[in-house]
This record gives sequence, C-alpha cells and structure tokens, in this order.
Amino acid sequence: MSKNDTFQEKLYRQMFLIRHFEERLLELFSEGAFFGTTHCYIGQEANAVAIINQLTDKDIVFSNHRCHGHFLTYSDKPELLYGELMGRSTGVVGGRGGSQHICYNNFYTNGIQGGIMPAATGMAFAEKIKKSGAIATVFIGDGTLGQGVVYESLNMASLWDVPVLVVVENNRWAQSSRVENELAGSMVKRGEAFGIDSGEIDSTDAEELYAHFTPIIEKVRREQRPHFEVIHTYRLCHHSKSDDARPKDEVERYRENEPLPKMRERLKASTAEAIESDVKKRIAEAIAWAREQPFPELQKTELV
Amino acid sequence: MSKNDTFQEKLYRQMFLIRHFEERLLELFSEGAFFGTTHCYIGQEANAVAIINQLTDKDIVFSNHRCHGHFLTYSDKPELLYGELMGRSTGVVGGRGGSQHICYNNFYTNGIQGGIMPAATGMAFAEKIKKSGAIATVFIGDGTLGQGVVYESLNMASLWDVPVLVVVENNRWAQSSRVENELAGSMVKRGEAFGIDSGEIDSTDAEELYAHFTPIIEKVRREQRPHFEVIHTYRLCHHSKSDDARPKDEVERYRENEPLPKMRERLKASTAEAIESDVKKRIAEAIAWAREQPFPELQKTELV
Amino acid sequence: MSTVVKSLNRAMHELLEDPRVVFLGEDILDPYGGAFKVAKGLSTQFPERVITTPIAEAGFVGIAAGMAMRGMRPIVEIMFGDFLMLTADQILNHIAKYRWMYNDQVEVPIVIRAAMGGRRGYGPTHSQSVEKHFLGMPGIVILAPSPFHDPGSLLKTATLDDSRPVLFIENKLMYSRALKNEADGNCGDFSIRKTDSEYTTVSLSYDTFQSADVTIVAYGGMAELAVEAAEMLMIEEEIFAEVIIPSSIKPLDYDPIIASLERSQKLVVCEEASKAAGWGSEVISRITKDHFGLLKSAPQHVGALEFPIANTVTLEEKILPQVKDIFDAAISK
Amino acid sequence: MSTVVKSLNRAMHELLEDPRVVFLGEDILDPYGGAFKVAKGLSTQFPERVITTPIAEAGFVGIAAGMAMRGMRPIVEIMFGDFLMLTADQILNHIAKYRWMYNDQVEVPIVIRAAMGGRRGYGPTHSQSVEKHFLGMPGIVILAPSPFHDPGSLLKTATLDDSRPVLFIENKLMYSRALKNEADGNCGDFSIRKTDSEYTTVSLSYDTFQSADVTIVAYGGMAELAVEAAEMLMIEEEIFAEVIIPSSIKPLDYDPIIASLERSQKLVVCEEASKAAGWGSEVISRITKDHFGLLKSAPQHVGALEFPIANTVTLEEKILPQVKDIFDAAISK
Ligand SMILES: Cc1ncc(C[n+]2csc(CCOP(=O)(O)OP(=O)(O)O)c2C)c(N)n1
Ligand SMILES: Cc1ncc(C[n+]2csc(CCOP(=O)(O)OP(=O)(O)O)c2C)c(N)n1
Ligand SMILES: [Mg+2]
Ligand SMILES: [Mg+2]
Repeated sequence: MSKNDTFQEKLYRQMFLIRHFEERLLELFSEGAFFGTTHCYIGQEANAVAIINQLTDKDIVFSNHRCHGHFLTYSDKPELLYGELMGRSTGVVGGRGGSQHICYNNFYTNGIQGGIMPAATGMAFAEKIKKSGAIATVFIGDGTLGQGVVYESLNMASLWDVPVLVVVENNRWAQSSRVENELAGSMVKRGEAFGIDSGEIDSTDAEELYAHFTPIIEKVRREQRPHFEVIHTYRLCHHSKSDDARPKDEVERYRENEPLPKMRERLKASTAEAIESDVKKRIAEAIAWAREQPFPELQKTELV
Repeated sequence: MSKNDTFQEKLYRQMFLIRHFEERLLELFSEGAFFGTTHCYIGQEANAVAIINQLTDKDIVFSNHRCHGHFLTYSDKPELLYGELMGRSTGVVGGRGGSQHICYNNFYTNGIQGGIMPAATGMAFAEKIKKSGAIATVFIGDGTLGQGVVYESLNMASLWDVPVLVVVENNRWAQSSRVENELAGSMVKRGEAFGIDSGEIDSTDAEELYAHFTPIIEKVRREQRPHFEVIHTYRLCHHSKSDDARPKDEVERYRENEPLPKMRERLKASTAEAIESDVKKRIAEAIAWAREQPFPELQKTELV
Repeated sequence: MSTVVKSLNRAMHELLEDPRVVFLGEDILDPYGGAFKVAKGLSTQFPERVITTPIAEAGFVGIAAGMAMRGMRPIVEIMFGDFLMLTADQILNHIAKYRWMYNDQVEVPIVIRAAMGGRRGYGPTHSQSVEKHFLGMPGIVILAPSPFHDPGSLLKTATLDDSRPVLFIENKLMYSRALKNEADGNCGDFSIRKTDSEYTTVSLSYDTFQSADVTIVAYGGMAELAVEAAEMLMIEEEIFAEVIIPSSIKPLDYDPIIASLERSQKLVVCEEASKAAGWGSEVISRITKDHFGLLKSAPQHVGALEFPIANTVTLEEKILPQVKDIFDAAISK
Repeated sequence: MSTVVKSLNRAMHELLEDPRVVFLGEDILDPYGGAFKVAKGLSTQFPERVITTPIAEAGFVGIAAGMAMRGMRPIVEIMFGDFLMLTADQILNHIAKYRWMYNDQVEVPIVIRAAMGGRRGYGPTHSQSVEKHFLGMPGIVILAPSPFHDPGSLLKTATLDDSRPVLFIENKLMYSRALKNEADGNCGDFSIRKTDSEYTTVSLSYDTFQSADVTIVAYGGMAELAVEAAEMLMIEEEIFAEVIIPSSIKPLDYDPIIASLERSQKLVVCEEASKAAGWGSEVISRITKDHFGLLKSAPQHVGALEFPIANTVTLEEKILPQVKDIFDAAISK
C-alpha cells in the first residue's frame, strides 16, 4: 500500500492486489506449486475493501473458505498467503491450515460453512465484556444461510446485544447451486426475524459500498448490537479451482459489472497503470519469496 | 369417546381426559409407580384437541417431550400411555421409550428439542412423493425455536413444497426460562423469513382454535406447502415433575384463562358431570389395567 | 458432609471471582440453578457473567469457544450430556483444531461440563455416556470426576490452569454422593495412592499395594461400583482387587494401571457406555499393544449392552453394567 | 476398466429405477454431478428423485430419515465426510434409536454416503476419516467399500436389502482406482477368498492360505496400502502376509481375521484416522478379549498421528499412515 494513495487509489490498489494475487495463483496451480484446492474471490473484491478498511486494528474479522480478499485487505501480506498456499513453514499458519484455515492477528477463517458464526459472535461478546471497544465482522455466503447454527448465533447475538456485523456476500451461487435452489424466502428477513437491524445493497462499486457500510459499522460499535447486511454481488471465477458449470452468458452479463474497471475509470490512466505495475512487482516478489521458504517439519509431541 | 357427544362435548371430554390423566399421573408419581420424569400439558389441552381432531387417519403427528395431550387426542388410549409410563411391556412402546419417546401408528415423539423437525418434514415429503394425500403436523415449543435445525428444516420444507404444519406452542416458558430470555425478535417472522405462510393466535378456547386451524390444515393439504402457526398459551403445571420457580401471581393470572372451564361452561352442568365421571372411570380402569401389565424382558441379540 | 454437587458448586463460586470466567448454559439462573443444581446461587452472585442460553447447544458452545479465543475462561453446562452430539462439529472441527491448525497462535481454554449417565429412568436420549464418541479427537482433554477425587478442584484446574479445551463429564447419579475421605493413606478399608499430577489418578488397594489378584479400572459413575465389586470380591472370594480411578480419561495416565497390573496381571476395565468402540476398548488395546505379555488372562471389559438405554427399570438394569458384572469379570478365568 | 466411482455411479443409476429410492445431497445436480462425481447423470435421468439440498447436513440427513421411516429408501451424500459431525445428533439420537426405542415398530433404511480421507492437501476440515466417532453407536451399520469389493453392489445391498441405517464410507483417493479383478481364486499374485455374506470380507494370501507370518487388516482407503505393504514384505523380507479387507467395519466379521491369525499369530490393524480410540483399538481389544493367547507378539496398530491433518504435503505425509508404516509394523518384534 502506498502512503500517498488517494482514497480511490487505495481501494483500486487493494482490489488489484487481490485480483492479481488470484490470477497468478490460478496460473501457478497448474504448475503444481500449490496444495489442495482454493476458492477465489474474483468479482467480489469491492466487498472486502469497502468493509475491512473501516475497521480498527483491534476489531475482529472472521472469514470463510473464500478468504483471500478478506485476508489481503486485512493484512496486506500477499507473501504470507502465497507461503501458506505453497505449504511453507513461514506461511500465515506455517502450512498447517492451508487456504481455508488461517489466523493472523485478529483475523480468522475456517472451512466449515456456518460453523464460524458462533465463534465470531463469541469473540465480539468477549470484547464487549472486556470493554475493549472492538467489534467483530463475520463474512458468510448466501449458501451458508442454509446452516442452522447461523440462526442459533443470530438469536444469541440479538438476545445478548453482541456487537457483531454479519455480512452475507450473496454471489448468487453456492458451489454449483443457484441461490434459488438453496434459499427460500428472503435473506434480509432472516436477520430481521431475530430482531436484528438488517439491510441489503446490490453493488460492486467499492466506494458506494464503503459509504453504505460507514454508518452500519459505526452503529454496531455505538449501539453494541448486531447488524445483518446482505451484499448482492457475483463470483466471476470458478467455485474452487476448476468447477464452473454456470451458464456462460450469465457470467458474461455480470462481468460487465466488475468492481475493478468501475474504480479504474475514476483514476487517471497513468495512475492506474502505475498502481498495476507496482502491484505486479509486489506479487512477483511475494511469489519468489514464498518459493524460497522451507517446508515445515512435524513437531514431535502428538496432541492429547 | 362417546359416539353421541356433540362437538363441544367431544372437545371437553378429550380435554378432561388429558387433564385427569395427568392429574392422576402426578399424584401417582409420588407412589413410585412411574419411572424417570414426565412433562405435563396442563393448560395447553385446547391446542391438541383443536388440531389433531381435524387430521385424517393417514396424517402424521410428530410431538415432543410434552406429548401426553397430543398422544391422548390422537389415540384415545390412556391405558397404553400409563403402561408406558409404568414401564410395562404392553405400553405404547413396550417400556423402551418412556414418556418422551413413543410411536403409535402415525404418531411419533422424541426428546431432543428441535431434532424432530427434519424427520417430520421428511415424513411429509415422503407422503407427498407417494401421493398418499397425508400431511404432517409437528408440535414444538417456544424454547425449541433456539435450535438451528428448526431453520434448516423450514428452509427445505419451503424450497421443496412440503406439506408440513409446524405448530409452535408458545407457553411462554422453556423449562425455567422466560421466553424473553430465549428468543429474540418475532416468532411469526421466523416462519415468514423462509417464505412460509405464518400466523399466530392467542387463545385457550378449543373451539376458537379449532376454527382457526380449519382453513390452515385445509390449505396445507390443498397447496402442498408448509405452514407455520404460533399459539400463545400457558403451561399451568411444572416443567417436569417438580420444578416450578415461576412467579405465583403470573401462574394464577393465566389460570383464569384455563381451557377447560371455558368449554365446560358451554355444556349443561349435568352433561359435563356425566363426562367427567365417565372419564374418571376410564382413567381408573386404565391405571388398574396398566398396573397389571408385565414388565418387559430384554431380547437376547444386541444391536449391531 | 460434602457431596460432588456441593464441591462443584463451591468451585463454580470461586471460579467466577475471576473476571475472565463466564458461565453459559440452559436454565442456569436462580432460583432454578440448573437442572442438576451445580449452578445454584451463581447468577445471584455474578449476574453479569452467568448467562442463561436458548436451547442451542452448538451455538452456545461455539460462542463460548470464541470467548475463550479472546482471553476469557468460559465454562459451559450441557444439561444432559446426550446433547453434546449437537456440538460434535463445533468440538471436532473448531474447538479441537484451532490451536494447532493456526500454528499455535491461539488457545481455546473452554470447559464443557456435561451431565452423563443413566439409572434414573430418563430414557434413551437422556441417559447416555457419550464421551466415547469424543475420545478419538486430537486436541481435547476429557476429565471425569468421581467421589474419590476432589471434583471442585479438578474443575478449577481445568478452568484456570489448562489452556486446552476440556470436556468435563459429570455422572448424574454421582452428584449427590458424599466425597470419599482419605486419612493416613487410607480410604475406608483400602490403602490409597494418588499420582502426583494435575489430574490425579487414585489407586485403591486392600493389601497396601503389596499384592493383587485383579486390577479394576473405572472412572466417573463406575468408580463406586468398582469399589463395591472389590469389596464383594474380598468378602465372597478372598480376591484382592486394586481399583484404579483416573480423573483424566483422555489423556490417560497408564503408569498406575501398569504398576497395578505388574502385581495382578489381570485387567478389568469398566465404563457405563456400551462396550463397542468404548473407552475400555482403547485402554485394553493400548495395554496389549504397549505391554504385551503383562496380562496372564484375557482382559475383561464391563460396559453397557449394545442397545439404546431403555426407560423402564427392568430393561435399563440389564442394559447398564452393574456391580455384579464387574465381580463376574474379575473372577472370570 | 471399471473404477470405484464408475461402479458407484452405475449402482446409483440402477437404484434410482426403484421408485422408493430418493437421493439427496449438496451440489448433486448435473452438469456438476456432485463434488466427486458419483452423482453424474442422475438428475438428468431421475429429476424428481434427485434433490439438491441447501448446506444443511443435519437437516437433510434428518429429512431423509423421516422419508425412510415412511417407506422410502433414501440415499444421502455428505460432500466431505468431515461434515458428518454436524449430523452426529441426528444419527445417534434419532436415526440409530428409532427402531429399537419404538419397540421395533419402525425401520430407518437410510444410506448415508460420505467421502472421507486425506492425501489431497485439502487441509484439516476436509481430510478426516471421522467414522471412528460413529463406531460405538448401537443400531447403525458402517460399510467401507474398497477396490477389492464391488462398491456398487455393496451400495445396492445396503440400500434395498438392509433395513438398518448404514453409513457408507468412500475414501476419496479410492474413487479413481481400478477395481481389482479376481480370476480362478486369484487376485494379482494373491490367492483370494471371500466370505459368503451380504457384506463380504476379502482375504488375500501369498501362500494359498497355507501359512502366514502376519495378518494385516485394513479397510477402505488403507486396503491398497496394506496390499502394497504385503508385496514389499514378500520382496524385501520374504515375509508372507495375509491381508484381510472387510467391507463392513461395523459389525465386523471376526472369523476371517481369526482364521488368518491362527496361521500367523501376528496382527497389524490399519486405519487412516488417528489411532486413539480408533477402529483398530476396537479390533485389537476385541481380539485380545475374545481370543486371548492367539497372538504371539504385541498387536500392531497403524494409523494417523494425533494431529489435525495438515494442509501441506510434508506434514500431511507424516501425519497420515503410509505403506512403510504397515511394513514396519509387520516386521516389528
Ligand atoms: C458444513 C459444510 N458443508 C459443505 C461445505 C462444502 N462447501 C464449501 S463452499 C460451499 C458453497 C458455499 O456457498 P456460499 O455460502 O454461497 O459461499 P460462496 O462459496 O458462494 O462464497 C460448499 C457447499 C462446507 N465447506 N461446509
Ligand atoms: C437439544 C435439547 N436441549 C435441551 C433439552 C432439555 N429440555 C427439555 S424440555 C426443555 C424446554 C423446552 O421448552 P419449549 O420448547 O418452550 O417447550 P415446553 O417445555 O415449554 O413445552 C429443555 C431445555 C432437550 N430436551 N433437548
Ligand atoms: Mg455464494
Ligand atoms: Mg415453552
């Protein structure tokens, strides 16, 4: 991140970092540089930058399987995530967790859909009891609204006045399933039914999203109450590495709505290009760094 | 049940059967005639008779820990339930299940709060696929709305057009907990959020409840869709045998609203008395019968 | 006379003095004070940190885990241990994993107390001992107090001194039992030894640990049954039993068991759950794997039969293991 | 060449011809056809009875159970077996109990298929073999096909001929493996025997079941590793191993294992899950309890170490059991 960036430049730089990080990741996957699978965020970058930039250092972020964008915005450390995805001992969690299971300062993820909701709620609750002033933001997908533990958590967050912001990124698909096959009724009402202020926005414009979330985050902190907000967006990449059976024309239609060009056109072309070449250099360096890192050894003592 | 009963007489007879069954049960518990614990329905009798009388023989009823009223209305077999509660081999399920875990024709119960919702939904779904015309009714309590699996089931029932009627008996307490300590937001909205027709009624009048549920049951059957209905009522007895720490004046206030006197006053006093003495005789016989029944033996083969 | 429930209740009071301790569970507020009364008085004294929950076991266990990861020391009560199955994913895929999976950057010092066991006619879903399903999860500790330990001090150690997630198994029948007193190395007619560890194992011997004919291992609700069986064995058969009662069933300290087996060479392992894939299976397998040749006759396993636990007493008695089963196992050839 | 996934997929096609069969799971519709492609083609051919579900494992397993109780024969797919933990309550306190608890008035003929196992770098929550947590539940069957069985016909038997609830464990790496052909009583260099039961156990011998130095028991994804180890033992050490591969791990048919142990007197039990309280613990314990004296050396247990399954290959390889571990166990004294 550059200190001299304007607000718009900063958002664009961050989104481009996420995008370029993932594009390189997908290219390098075929080389066998990475392990297992991975879930990219292409098309949803605006959400991460709009929200996470507004949090304080003390605030908590709980993310899910699709966490690159959230992590990179939170940490600005692409090299640590590459290291993790390459399974190196200096990766975010030393190669143990891989892409779905990382932890960095107050940033956490887990790969069980919905299971993160109680932990995020509990974290926010603890901070409230400790009077630290921190709040928690938890990101879940539209499909994850199928999980019962989400509602158990909403109920308790509401009953106990927990300062947790639940962000539903409705990218209109859950793996290979259309949201209509997964979800009955209304997303927003799912929050409201638990007495939680709930809203929605259909946008891929990072600035618009930023402005939308400013009063929400401020309110969660001030009122010390949960909030439930749905962002209607779209995933432009595969679900994981190579599984995309969605209608091509649908994907193309949403591609017109991409968050990056929207922001890029607000910048001077030369500025945008400078940012892009900067980021590309950083990413190249991050990859080179990660490739040099050692693989972890197994500690001797087994757990109980 | 008497063939010559008028509608009102029938409802009163059934409610009095439930009431007297449980009053004797509680008296006899101290004698050690029964096992474990039991959850009485005193104060809620109107719900069972209003709904279950309107179901067909093929229809399914799934009840919970507080199932005496539902079972007695469904089966009209007090002796089998006494037998079960006394742990006899001729009890509803041969003494194996006890009060929370019974099965009789298309009537089922289980003692895990909320866990019955998917099974009830699946049963209704199967009947729909088999085109049997049967629907399922599942009874849950206000406190049970805390369980996540309730919402997983509502979502699928709605997505798949399952003819299941979810009846929430809000007796304003869950064990020792006030509903306000258990439940945030609105009960009815919990159903609506899943795109399910939902409603509520505050009544302990069996006739009024009956009329209220007539179009609902008819609609579930006709539209082959779920419905979610909340009955605001009150439990006038302990949660289980001997645990009641609710404010006395609150209980007394609701006692004025008892379902039985409400119905009794619509009958001729002599008719009511005749019904009561009839039922008392049946109950006495049922207890006598149950006491004579043998205890079960353990079959030899263990399960896998 | 102190009882198990009094010991736990006192410990809870002491623990809640620590501002990091928070207590969550169903129906734990006064005047009710929890289904088995371990919570009595707590909400009156510590209204802010005693939090009654909705009926949402997975949710509130997960919430407590989140609190644990942010510096609190939560204690959770599961009203009937059977309901722990609702939290199986939270325990295996979240609570047990976070510390190692996150490269040792976090700890999850949660204590999950659960009332287990039958013999009260509560029927199939309210009588089980489901801890066996959690034994194979790397990363969690499972404790089981008995009247031979100090249940309250175990709970205090687990809550304040152990940074690992702990399942704390409380047998329901045991709550009202008197704590067993120990004086001058004796406990009743037995000599007593305790291992010198945070979660102590108690060993009882009729013969000052000189000789033994059989080693009976039992925990939680089975501990007193094992001791009764040992008394019967002595009186009726002049068989000297040693009874080994661990307070931690995972990890299990094998040393006192092996020490006893070196004297007796005969093993009986007891648990209240059904035997298949039970705790006893693990103990017997570990001892045969690691100390082959130590046993001189077939190891014996006492546990429930492979049925749900029936409501009626005639079936429940046959399904659950009794003193007589331990006795028979001990005299088997 | 048929593979495990082809065999299962063909069986699913045949099964869905039966109007009682209904198939539920996440992302099982065409063109995707399920995460591991067992579902390919099904929704196209049977659109009404192939039902893609929301992400709600407890809910849809419970719904399928309700359908089973009303005369259907549901098959459920759990995308990653790790998510079975979310259904632990539905399985233990509902599905496994209904039949007996309701006095044998109902049956719950559900088949729950779950993709288990690691070695693909999927990390801690997508690589486990969690069947060990279900082994101790009275009332359910656990099957584990391997390339040595006919996975499709197992699935058919489980779905149509078995009225009990069945967990059907499919190792992920195994999907693409070729089925092992058997001709004239041979399978590769081995003589082969199969028990004559609905869920057959396969026994492999280098020496036409005349003599053996070691008996290796393995199921599912470990079966091929055990056979590889047997080959190594033969080539490198001239040790004759018999490999016993059950298709039903609960209940387990002990006869072929005991028959082999009567020749070898040495036992190695393998599983992919971590050893603590694992399937191997149960097998070793049962054999020592019921056939004491049969073994002439310590039984060996091969399984994962007590860690979450790491994402990175260097750790995953060390944590999960390898051919070499089986080999070492077999030559241990
Ligand atoms: C409990 C659980 N069930 C299933 C999965 C497999 N799975 C991983 S991502 C995914 C889809 C999630 O959809 P959504 O919540 O919309 O998030 P998105 O992937 O669209 O960001 C599924 C089914 C899982 N990780 N956890
Ligand atoms: C999963 C689960 N958690 C806890 C319990 C213990 N329990 C039995 S009844 C009950 C209260 C239920 O309240 P509600 O749903 O309002 O029904 P009511 O008893 O008022 O009829 C509780 C907590 C249980 N049976 N199952
Ligand atoms: Mg999505
Ligand atoms: Mg209630």
